[in-house]
Amino acid sequence: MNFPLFPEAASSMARQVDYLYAYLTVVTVVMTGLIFAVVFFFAIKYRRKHDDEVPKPIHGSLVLEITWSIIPFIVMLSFFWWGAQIFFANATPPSNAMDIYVVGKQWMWKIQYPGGQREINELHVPVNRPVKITLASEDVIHSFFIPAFRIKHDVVPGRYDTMWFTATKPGRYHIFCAEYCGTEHSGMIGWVTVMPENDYENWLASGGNEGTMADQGGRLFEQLGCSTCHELDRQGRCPNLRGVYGSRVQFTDGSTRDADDAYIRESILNPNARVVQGYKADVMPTYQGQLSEEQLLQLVVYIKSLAITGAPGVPTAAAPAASAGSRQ
Amino acid sequence: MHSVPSVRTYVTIWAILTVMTFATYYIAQIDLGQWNIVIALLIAFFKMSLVIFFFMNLKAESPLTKLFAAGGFFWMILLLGQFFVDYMSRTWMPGGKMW
Amino acid sequence: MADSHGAVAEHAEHSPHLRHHFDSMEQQFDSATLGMWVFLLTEIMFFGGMFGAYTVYRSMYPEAFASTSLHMNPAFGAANTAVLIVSSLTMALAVRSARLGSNKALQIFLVLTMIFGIAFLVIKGFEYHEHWVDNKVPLFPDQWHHWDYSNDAEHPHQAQFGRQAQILFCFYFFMTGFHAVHMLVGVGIMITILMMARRGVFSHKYFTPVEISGLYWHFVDIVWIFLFPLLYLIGNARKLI
Amino acid sequence: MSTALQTPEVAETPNYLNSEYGWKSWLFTKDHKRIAVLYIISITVMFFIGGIFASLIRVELLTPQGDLVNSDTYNKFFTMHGIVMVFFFLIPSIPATLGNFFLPMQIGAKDLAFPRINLLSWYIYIAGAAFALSAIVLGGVDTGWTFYTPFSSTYSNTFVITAAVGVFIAGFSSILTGLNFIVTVHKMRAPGMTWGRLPLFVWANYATSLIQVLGTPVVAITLALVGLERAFHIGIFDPAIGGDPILFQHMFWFYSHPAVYIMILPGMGVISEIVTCFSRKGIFGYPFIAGSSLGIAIIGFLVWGHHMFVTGMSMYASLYFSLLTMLVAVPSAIKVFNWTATMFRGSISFDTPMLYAFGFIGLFTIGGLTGLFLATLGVDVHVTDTYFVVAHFHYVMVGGMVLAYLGGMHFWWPKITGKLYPEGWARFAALLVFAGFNLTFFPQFITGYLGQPRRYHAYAPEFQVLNVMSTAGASVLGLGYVIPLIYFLWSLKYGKPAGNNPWKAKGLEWETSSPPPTFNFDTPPIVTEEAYAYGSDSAHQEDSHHG
Repeated sequence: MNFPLFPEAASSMARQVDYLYAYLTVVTVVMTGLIFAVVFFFAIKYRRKHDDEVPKPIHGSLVLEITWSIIPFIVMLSFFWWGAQIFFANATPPSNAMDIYVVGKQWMWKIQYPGGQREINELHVPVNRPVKITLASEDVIHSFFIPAFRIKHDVVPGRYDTMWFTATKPGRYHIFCAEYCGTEHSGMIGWVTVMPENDYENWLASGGNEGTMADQGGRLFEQLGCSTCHELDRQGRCPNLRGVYGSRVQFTDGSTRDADDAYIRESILNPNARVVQGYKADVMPTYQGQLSEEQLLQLVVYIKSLAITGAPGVPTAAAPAASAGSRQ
Repeated sequence: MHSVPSVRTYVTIWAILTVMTFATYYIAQIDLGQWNIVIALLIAFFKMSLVIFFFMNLKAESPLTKLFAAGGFFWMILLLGQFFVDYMSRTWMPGGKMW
Repeated sequence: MADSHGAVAEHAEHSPHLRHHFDSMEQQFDSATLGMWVFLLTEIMFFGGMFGAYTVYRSMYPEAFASTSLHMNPAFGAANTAVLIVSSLTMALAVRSARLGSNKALQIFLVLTMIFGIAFLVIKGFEYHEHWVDNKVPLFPDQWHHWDYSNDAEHPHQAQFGRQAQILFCFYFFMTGFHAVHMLVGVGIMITILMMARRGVFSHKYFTPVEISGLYWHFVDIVWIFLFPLLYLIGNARKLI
Repeated sequence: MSTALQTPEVAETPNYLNSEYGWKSWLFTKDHKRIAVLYIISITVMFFIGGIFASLIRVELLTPQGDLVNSDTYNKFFTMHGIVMVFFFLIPSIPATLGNFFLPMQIGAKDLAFPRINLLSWYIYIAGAAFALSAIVLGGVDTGWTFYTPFSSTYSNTFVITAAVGVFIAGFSSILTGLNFIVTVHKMRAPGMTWGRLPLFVWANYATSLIQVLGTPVVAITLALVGLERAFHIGIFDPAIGGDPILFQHMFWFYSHPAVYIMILPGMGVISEIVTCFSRKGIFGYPFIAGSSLGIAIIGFLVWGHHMFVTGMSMYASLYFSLLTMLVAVPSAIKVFNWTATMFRGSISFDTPMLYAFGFIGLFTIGGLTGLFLATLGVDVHVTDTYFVVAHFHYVMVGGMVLAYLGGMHFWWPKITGKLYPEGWARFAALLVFAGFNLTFFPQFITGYLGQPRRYHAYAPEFQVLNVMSTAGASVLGLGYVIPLIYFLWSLKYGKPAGNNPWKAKGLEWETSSPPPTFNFDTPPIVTEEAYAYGSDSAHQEDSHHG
């Protein structure tokens, strides 16, 4: 019967994590082996020969104490340094990563592609192309875990989290929910399928008849009446959203921040938390509780699309396949 | 066991505390921006010190007791400080760019 | 907690109050005092957890906290601070009387402390009642709709912060509630100490329970000294906006 | 069990067991030794309750499909295993039993500073346990012992509040024990018992007490907030009103990380006692072991964020907590090295307590080093929330703490009861525990790295082989726990008299009779030498301490 010691390594990061893990394991084995050996050796060599022997006391040695404090600490600092490198690489998606949106919900993963395709518990990604996953939760904390890629991130309700990877090997790998989330926690599992580029284009082309995510978001934008104010209105009650995404926004209290996914989300759900300079509070109603996380993401993608080309829906007007790849 | 402070000391401390209470109440009505909360907390810390050192007579207690009293506040600062290691730095990384 | 070093002694050696496992009255007194300070350490961290969470949310939603704080009545808060400080004075004087062995003065000051303590709770009760009438108590917000921070003619600025207002009100009720529980316990301790004083338990040689009850009482006072500005005064100046 | 203790064989000398009889003399006792015995009985009951849940978990995990119980029941199993073991066994285990019994004796005191508070803390513990057990009987809890919001505050449909109240109450038992120890160590030491002469078990318990006093109130208030949020729907962790569930984790781990040091530090203290006694040699580097206990207690409060690297906490905070976690490993390493060095040129016997100490040193080393995997950011992302964490935690808590507890129980059993346990059986059980433990938990490191998430009712079939090994090991481990229970009870009636100092150990507790008299010492001890003065002039002259 065979079982592996390492899970399959199918992302650009996986081997690096494995090397660090191997380094840690070697240090652990050496240290443990050393302690075991010394304890065993002492126990045998200095075993009690007769019942009333009393060995000479030894009080200690400052040199030894300092040695066995400093050396382990230096070794541990190397763990820290190496680990931090990987951690930050993990946290910094390349700018050309393609977006995929994942919503965790008791007990399933809902996956949306910019091209409008949707899946449950199945994630399809192309090989050798960086993929950035935006994570949202409808209810409790979940954790999106792909062992073969050595990555995991909690999915916390009320905010967006992101993770990224570059799959390097076609195949099917586990998706697990790693943060306990209720009764069917162990059933909140799925598969990620890594496909060669051409297959992936074909796969994308076979789905997504509801239009791209930006299209879907654009429709919502109309239905919810956002457009009457944020697009058509010329009275200056609310900011026009064209070109907002990615820019630096200034607020009434003087603070500024980049308009990113989290900011768009906050503005929809809690419009008065930060009011843009030159506008008034209490003009926009809150949409808390009226939108699912998936719809929110569609709106975010729509508003993002306004920043890219200045026209709704344009970047995804071509074949869905191209859209997924060309997001810059 | 300990020296007993005089009634006059206690009443003086009380008077200062009461004045401070009204001071903090009225200063809060003036808009000093961020400074409002700073001043309010400084006054609160001052009042606390008076209560601890005089009413609770910490100044006459042993160094050990002083150490424990200080330890309590140190640990509370530890709690708050490390919350803010997270919360202060959460906004530091737009786009996740590190070094 | 405070009543543990009680008057009932089992082994009479030097003093009837010396418990068998201590060598001297001084050791016993020091142990009790240190024990109380260590207990206060625990109390600091107990309230510290709440203060910590409060600080985090205040830094997240400063505007919401400022404008929600307008719903608090600082006059009540200030009055209560004053009342509590007076009670701390009488408590300190009670301990002083006990140290000097003046049993009569001790009893008078204990009664005064108790009265001010109860006065604090009564004022607090009026305040809670006011919040209840104004539908500011966020109890079962999803079912009863028994709270409403929005349609408030007096504070139009408030409308925007409904949800975060709920957070501040939660803190308000948790923190003042736990504080009031401590006050209630304190009044209970006062009653116990008073009854012991009436039985003539205390003298200038033995006043440990009075001493450590005093420490507890002053601590509860200190908590309020911080609650007052943090809950009542963070938004007042913004009335002008 | 308790009846056996109430009617011991008539001993010649008056002692704490035969000074009074009847259930009242136990339930209203203020003697720290009797209270310790009450604690031993109660935590043993809780340990076996938690153990039953553990066995049920392991049986369910024999097969990848969730076929023994449904997922809801399984979730309740691991939750109640965690709650019972962590809050009602591990945290009180050594301090409330062996600490309660021996801390006053080791410093030459007649009792703890506040005997009535000591008894009160046992009643509080029982009240907390009653709540926790009633939560189990009523239908269970399914939040995991970590009570993460918003699942615990909003989504779970189980008896969360009852369990949280139980933990809240038990917290105060822990606080009061800590308070009692701190004051006792400061104020009740015998003449000559300077800080530099304190036995290391006392140092360890003192450090533990600081954590108990400073940390426990924070988790108490946190659970109170969760309970209020759940009961009245007023809350501060609910993301729907702008609350931050991650703040709950900060507040929870502010206590619950130092709490693992509450569990392990007293165990380290026990090992220091055992290693010196059975090497018959003073401890190597006394000031470093003593200081490292305090160091662990303090630095332990600075590292909690390493539970939260993947939660969306700020990256800079992750960096900070990762670095400090490396720092806390140093004092732990110092202890291991010093214990090993103590054996150098010693006179080492292989009595049962020493076997447990060998086991502890080895398993704690593995547990500690695998902790560094979890502190290393890049690796933690992969292994956190997998069986790797489960394995690491159990290596420290079972391989470390439980072995130390069993070692301590064997070491001091002759003093507590005045009886010897059967040495052969005890050695056999110790080996069984060691073997069973490793078979149970070592495979979990591998399944963890392979990616099996924890708290899974059904798992991917490729993990089955390792899980079967785990379950097989667990049955061996279970047997290893039952055997000591049997022979300890047996020894109460049939055990040979122990004598005052069967191990020829140093320390004040060995200078009084076994079982000790009610006030511990017939003549108040005066201390004239360092701790563990084996081989000094006064060794073997037991009366030299009675000044």
